[in-house]
Amino acid sequence: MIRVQREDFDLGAELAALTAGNHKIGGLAVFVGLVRDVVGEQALGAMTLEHYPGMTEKMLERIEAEAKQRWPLEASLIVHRTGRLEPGERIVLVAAASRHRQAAFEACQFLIDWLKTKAPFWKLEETESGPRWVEARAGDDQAAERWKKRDPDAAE
Amino acid sequence: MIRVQREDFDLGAELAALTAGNHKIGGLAVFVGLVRDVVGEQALGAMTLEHYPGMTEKMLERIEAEAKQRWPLEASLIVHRTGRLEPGERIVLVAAASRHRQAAFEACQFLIDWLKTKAPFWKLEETESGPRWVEARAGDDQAAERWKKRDPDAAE
Amino acid sequence: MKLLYFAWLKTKIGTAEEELNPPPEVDTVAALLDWLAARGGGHAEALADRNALGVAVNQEYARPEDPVGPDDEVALFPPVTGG
Amino acid sequence: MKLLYFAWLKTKIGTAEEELNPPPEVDTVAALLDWLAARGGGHAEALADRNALGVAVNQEYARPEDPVGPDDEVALFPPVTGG
Repeated sequence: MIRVQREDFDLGAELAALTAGNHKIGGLAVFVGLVRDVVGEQALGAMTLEHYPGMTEKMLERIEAEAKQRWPLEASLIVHRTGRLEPGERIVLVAAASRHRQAAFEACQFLIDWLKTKAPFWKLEETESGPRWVEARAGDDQAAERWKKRDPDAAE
Repeated sequence: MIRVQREDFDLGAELAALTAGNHKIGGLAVFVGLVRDVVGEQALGAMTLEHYPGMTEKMLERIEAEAKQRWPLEASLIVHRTGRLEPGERIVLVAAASRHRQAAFEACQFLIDWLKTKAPFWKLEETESGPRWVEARAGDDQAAERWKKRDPDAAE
Repeated sequence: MKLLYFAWLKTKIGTAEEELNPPPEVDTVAALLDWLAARGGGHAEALADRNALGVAVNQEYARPEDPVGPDDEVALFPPVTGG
Repeated sequence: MKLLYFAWLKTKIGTAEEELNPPPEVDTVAALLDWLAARGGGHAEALADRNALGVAVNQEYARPEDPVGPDDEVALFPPVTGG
């Protein structure tokens, strides 16, 4: 399941709902991204997440479908927030549940790595020296690359 | 922080407490292990987790300390349950929070991999054909091996 | 043709969305970007560096050689930075 | 010396814990396992295959050549299976 929303999410409730009643699940891997109060050398007051409504949902669904094709998942979830977020607030939740932990971990990392390089979100940071659009990180491209080796054309 | 307990844990509350007030955290990686209703070809009614009180806590603390030494963690948590657990119940929670997601993911996997091969817990499964002590999985040894390469003598 | 601009492209061009009617020979993504840049002002500035530019046609990532037509929704944006 | 047995070792030996007094020459883990196995019965059966056996002395993993003494707590157990 995927969701794009302004409001915060209840982590415990989301994960309980994700695994409820499915006793085939042996492992649940989860990643939560949070707003940090420092970027580079500068204090961050807040950030605003812009996105492309319609295309965002389409891409997130495709990323999730791709994960389900690559790993034997029992359940998966992507929740991404938009709008203005302050340090300490949650930005994104990705989760993958499988019979065994290795598949859950790999799928979870795949979901966040691909989301970061494929889902149309943009971060505007409010720093001491004014607002600044975040630039793409080379590290994120590299993290996504490792999943590309298996299937060069998938979900693009 | 580490904890060994019979009772279930509140996942949302545990993770909220872990990251609360620390705005240096950019990524939180979490793993939850659950009781499956099938083992091999057999239906599982329940399992009982036995452990070595005293040594368990000592080993979990050492595994957590080792993770903190290897990765720049802002917070970490291991909660492991003991006693009788039924399918769908949570067995273990490990979590690692860092500035960036890669460190959080690696540390989280390290925590569960090492826990599985070093912490003195034993599972007794109640199957259709009677109670059976779980045997160690070669896959768990292999998973732990990959972390051993970096530092062959650590925490042993 | 419906054009959408995101992040700093929106700021430089001065609008999030506009309806434009390029001539019929503007039938690929590359030709559209050339035509937009030739309008000068904010468009030219926003399109100065096309290496990092992302393009989606009808909400699908598109390459320079991909076709575009009058009924399409075309979005221009910098590299994505979500998650 | 305090002996602790876990999982199926406990079942085979028939107790979770016992106080034993091995002779002074039983001063290593390996010598202790030999001495225990020589007691026969459940001890011999539980110690039949020592390859997979885990040993902790005073709650630290121990190897066959590690020393043991009268005041130690020694635990015997199969490979761990938590998590």
